[in-house]
Amino acid sequence: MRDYLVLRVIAKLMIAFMLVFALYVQFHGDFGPGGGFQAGVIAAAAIIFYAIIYGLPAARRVVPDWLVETMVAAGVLLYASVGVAGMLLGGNYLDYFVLGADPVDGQHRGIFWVEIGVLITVAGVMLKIFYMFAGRPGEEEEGK
Amino acid sequence: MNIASHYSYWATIFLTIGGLYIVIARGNLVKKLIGLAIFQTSVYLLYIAPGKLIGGTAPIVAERFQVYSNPLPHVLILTAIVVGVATLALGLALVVRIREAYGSIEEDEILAQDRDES
Amino acid sequence: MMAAATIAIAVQRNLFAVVVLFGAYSFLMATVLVALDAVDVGMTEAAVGAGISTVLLLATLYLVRKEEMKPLHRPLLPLAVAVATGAVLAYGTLGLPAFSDPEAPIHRHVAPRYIHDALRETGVPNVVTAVLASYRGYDTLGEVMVVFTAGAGVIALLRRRKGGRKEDRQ
Amino acid sequence: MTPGIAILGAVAVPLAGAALIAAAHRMPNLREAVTLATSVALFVLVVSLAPEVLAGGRPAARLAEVMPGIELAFAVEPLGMLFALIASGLWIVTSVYSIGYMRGNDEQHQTRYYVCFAGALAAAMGIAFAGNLFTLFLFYEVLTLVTYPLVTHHGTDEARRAGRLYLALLVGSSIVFLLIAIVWTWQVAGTIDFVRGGILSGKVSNTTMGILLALYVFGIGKAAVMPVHRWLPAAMVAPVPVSALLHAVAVVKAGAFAVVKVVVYVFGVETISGMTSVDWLPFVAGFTIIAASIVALRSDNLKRRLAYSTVSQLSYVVLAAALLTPLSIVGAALHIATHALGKITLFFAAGAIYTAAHKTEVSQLAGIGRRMPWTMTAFTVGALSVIGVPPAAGFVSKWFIVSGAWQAGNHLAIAVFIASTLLNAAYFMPIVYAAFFRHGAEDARAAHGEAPWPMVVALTATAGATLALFFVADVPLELARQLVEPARS
Amino acid sequence: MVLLRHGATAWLLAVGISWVSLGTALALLAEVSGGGLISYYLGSWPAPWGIEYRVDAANAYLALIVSVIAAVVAVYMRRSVAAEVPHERHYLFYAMYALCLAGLLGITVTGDGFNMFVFFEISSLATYVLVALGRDRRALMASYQYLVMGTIGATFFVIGVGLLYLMTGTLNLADMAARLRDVTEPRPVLAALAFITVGISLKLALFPLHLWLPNAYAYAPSAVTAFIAATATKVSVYVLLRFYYSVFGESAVFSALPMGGILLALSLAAIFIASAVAIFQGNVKRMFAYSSVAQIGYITLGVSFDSATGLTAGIVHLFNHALTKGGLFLLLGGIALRLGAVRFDAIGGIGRAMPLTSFGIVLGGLSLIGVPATVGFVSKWYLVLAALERGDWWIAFAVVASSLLAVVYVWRFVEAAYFHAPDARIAKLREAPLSMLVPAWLVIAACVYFGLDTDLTLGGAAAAAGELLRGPR
Repeated sequence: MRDYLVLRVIAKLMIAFMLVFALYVQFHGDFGPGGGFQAGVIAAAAIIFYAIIYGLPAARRVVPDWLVETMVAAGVLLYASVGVAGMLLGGNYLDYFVLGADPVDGQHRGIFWVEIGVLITVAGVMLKIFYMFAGRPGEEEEGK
Repeated sequence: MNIASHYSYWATIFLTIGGLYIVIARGNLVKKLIGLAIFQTSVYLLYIAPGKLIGGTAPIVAERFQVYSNPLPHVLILTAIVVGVATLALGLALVVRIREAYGSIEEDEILAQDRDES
Repeated sequence: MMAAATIAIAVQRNLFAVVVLFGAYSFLMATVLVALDAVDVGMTEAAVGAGISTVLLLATLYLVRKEEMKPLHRPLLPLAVAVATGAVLAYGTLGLPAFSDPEAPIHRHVAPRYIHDALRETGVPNVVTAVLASYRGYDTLGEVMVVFTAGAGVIALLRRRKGGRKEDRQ
Repeated sequence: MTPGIAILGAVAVPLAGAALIAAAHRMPNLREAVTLATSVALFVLVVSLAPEVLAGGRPAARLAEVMPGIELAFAVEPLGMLFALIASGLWIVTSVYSIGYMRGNDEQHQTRYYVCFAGALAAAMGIAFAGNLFTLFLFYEVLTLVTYPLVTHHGTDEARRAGRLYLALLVGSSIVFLLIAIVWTWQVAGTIDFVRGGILSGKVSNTTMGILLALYVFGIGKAAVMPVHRWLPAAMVAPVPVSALLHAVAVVKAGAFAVVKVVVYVFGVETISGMTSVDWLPFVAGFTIIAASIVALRSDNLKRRLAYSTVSQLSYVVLAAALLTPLSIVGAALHIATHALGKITLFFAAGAIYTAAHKTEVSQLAGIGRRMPWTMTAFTVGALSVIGVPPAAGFVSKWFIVSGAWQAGNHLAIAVFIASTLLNAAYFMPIVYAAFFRHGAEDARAAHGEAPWPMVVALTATAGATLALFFVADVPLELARQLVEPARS
Repeated sequence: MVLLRHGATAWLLAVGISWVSLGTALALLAEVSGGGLISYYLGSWPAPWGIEYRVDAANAYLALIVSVIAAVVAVYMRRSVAAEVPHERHYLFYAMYALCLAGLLGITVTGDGFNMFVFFEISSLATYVLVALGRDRRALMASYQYLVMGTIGATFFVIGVGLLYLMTGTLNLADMAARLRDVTEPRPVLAALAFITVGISLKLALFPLHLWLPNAYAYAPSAVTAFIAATATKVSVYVLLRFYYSVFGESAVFSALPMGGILLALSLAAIFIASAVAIFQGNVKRMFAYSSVAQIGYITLGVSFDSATGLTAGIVHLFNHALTKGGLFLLLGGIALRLGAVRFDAIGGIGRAMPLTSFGIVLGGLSLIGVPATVGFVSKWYLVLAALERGDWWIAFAVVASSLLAVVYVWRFVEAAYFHAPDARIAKLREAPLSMLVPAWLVIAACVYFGLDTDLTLGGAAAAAGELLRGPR
């Protein structure tokens, strides 16, 4: 599909828009529908879209494998470490109250970081999975 | 307890039957997975539907509304969806590997091949 | 409509069509969910079911055969099993409280606290987010771990080895 | 040395011996030296226990509580003492003998053989001193498993088939019947310790008693009561010393011993003497005696004949125990000893003949007495003992059994004994006669002398013991008496 | 663990994790063995609003089983994984292993219905991958079947939990139980019971829902087989017990419904049919896999008696069978490492070449048969006792008679190992490496030790049974 100029231009806009939308969903998740998970999926979708239009190698250049795999693990670790932080600050595991000056603030902070963790992992995994599938030689290649 | 008041469940039940049927009856591995997905989505309905309150609104607190639908099922189902897609992805990965190892994604064919081996 | 989609999926033997149908199905499901006030869920379903799943399925189809072959045996037993399951489910659901009955236990017992106190306790107006990330944060951690597992699993299964394709074949 | 240590030692010594033997597998001489040393040490240990028991003491030792109320415990009582004495004593002779035999026929896997043999002895000691049904069962199974490699020693298909039968019958019967019986006993009686006068008295109904007894008698397959006797002839494929172990030293004796022990210490003589539901036992035993004797009479293979003779002799013990009169029980206990001596002599002789002349069939033995005088004399003594002719020990035990039968006024039993005695004579005397008074087919190949000296020494020793036991039977007699004292009082 | 791509480091990490969890489990058991109860509010949201960890004698016992096996296998797996899994996947393998362990432990300790499901999925997904990493291509198919079956089971489970939730409005098990008592409408509860039972039965391979198990066990890498055989099904059993006794309540399950009868029938069928099938397997691993199905039958049999003794028998058999099968599969792994195959026609005379391994397998087999002085005997004893208590002669006889089948299939190995002349290939085999032999023998030795000293196993089991029988609290 490399040659369709229109497609490419529109795609650029689309992708930019999608990424922004992802961020919106991420950070507006507290007030409107949405949250880390949806955001992650959308972000991943944006990259996938990019890969479809510009081809996998291009996508891999933009978001290289090592980054993706790091994201996969980093998200979980971030989430878990938020919980541990709660413990270190004298609460139970995943205890957000102690994270901030006053409980509500702490809750807010906790939720925020947790959501970030979700975002990273989900985006990473979705992307990774897509790479894995798309990177596989399929029927046609196998034929020869 | 009249039937009418349960119509939302009937959709669930139907989807359950359909999904389960596809899973068990179909020999094609991809098809099985899709059936599995449908089967799981039926559960989403089962959880979400009763959470709805007529006249209620999405559970996002604001001054304008008093009645909210029950948020807990939504949370559960969010998790359930994620689990579902995770399973799906893993299953598909397996299918790809199977395809490479056996050159087929038809259960019958594959089992036949194994029988020939052992 | 979803029923129609399901049946179509069941009978349709062209996998490509099946996948497309599945996408449509997911989208319908999403709308229904939204109609049931589950905006977050609807959003997710749309993104995951109609979005990612479809992409993955297509990617898979790209790798495997497109046509499903005719099943060898008459699938009567599976039908029986499925229907039996449905029957049990129906039997069970008949005893459930009526649709949108505010007296139902789920509305009486745990949920109210979320709805009334979530804002005060967590400062997050979107109760779903609050519950997801805070009240039942542990579930979400588990959920993320599931995703992580799936990701790592897919890597483990599909990582290409240097010239290792033959090993699969033996 | 305190009795407790001695008891545990009795089990531990053979095990240690087994380990040492295995360690010494490179040097045959050392290995066999260890075997002998171990057997002697064991005998000394056991003997050291005897005086206290004779004096009426009942040394005991607890090892561990396996399950609540079910413990691994030992308690020496006369019957076990007797059994232990026989087993450990005969082990010495048998090891001497087997050194000669295994070398004479240069057998394979000799180390495995000696190791398993020692293990079997350890198990036998465990059975002899078992303080409760669980311990008994434990070592009973161990004995089966440890003797399995001995039975299948040659590893041929025939041996393997025999091994399968051996396992199937012994393990099968013990797990299916004996285990159930034990659990049942535990459930109704609340204990499974061996207690004078029995633990079931007044606890169970007449019919239950009958069923339980059946479970025990057939569960203890080693007692070889028909129809669970098939393993014994099948096991004849094993080398001769193994047969000696099976028939005289440990295995079948363990069976007979277990039956008597159960009758005396679990059921209690008084308890069941009144019960009508146990009357079937004498009939089964009697039938076994007669039937086995007839089979023995009809079989030409010497070892097979001896095997069936063992089957019938074992049922003497069972029948005697079933007569439930003090005298007959004394007889039963004694018979375990006397038959052990007599039968081991016979097997040693058979083995010697096989080693020296490679003859296995009765019909080949004509005139062999001239070539192997010692062997055949010993054989004669053993035969007399088994038939029950003075001055052989067999007479003593039979005497007690028969008089016990008179006590019980059980004429059927007496008839059985008479008939079987005649049968015994019928299947042993021809051999003796042919051996000494008939001229065999003389040819060059048949020119052979006695077996290797260790074997001759061994079988002469046992024959001598058989005679000696007739004249000085007081130690076993005393033990047997103590066994029934509670029954009398 | 995915971050560090290096296999060895990952392995060390896995070992560390499993040992730490073992220590924790021991501490927990010590804490609650007196019938105590630990409750831990995650995020310090009080249940039922937050998620709660709830540890009592029962699941502390389970956690102990799981972590013990995990710790041993962790040490063991280094060599066998190196041999059976392509190198660049090692770190993923260990990651999966850790995740699987986390999931299983999570299931045992959590006190929240839905949380249980999430952990179920974690452990299951990890297991699928682990199975699929087997050398044989059939491992893929086995894993796929396992995945489909397992997911159906999990979904059933969710449906069941959902119905309960709709009736009670809570997900916390204890709270659920409390509120179930005043639920008047029985039908949804019954349906929930049905769904949960079927769903879990799929996961614990209760006959006839065991179809996935033999292949999964047979073709997975040895370490994995040992691990899941010893833990996964056991945990599922625990979940079933937890729901039966602590949520629905013992009377509701066994008195009101013929649950006991059904379980009894299925268990006996499992014991006999599976053992019979095991006898005719050509592959040793497959044979022991089928025997696992049978052994699970013993466990459920004990449960079906619905008596203190029966439950104790079932739970103690959980532990005993975990030890026995764990040890057996570990040793088989040794053979697989040296020989590549564990088919009967390939291992003739292995007894000479690998004496320790073979002897260990024989010991484990004896424990399967239930010979005294092995753990198997303890379980058998209690099963028979429980059967006799109910006055069911035929069951008692069935139990002991079925162990004869075990004799047959164990002896197939004995004869193959000791009574066949080793061919050239076998003769030059070396004994398995110590790093595998030592852990395996630890487990086997434990089989014998706990057959003679049953304070820990029986005591724990009895405590757990008591805890469960006490019902909801």
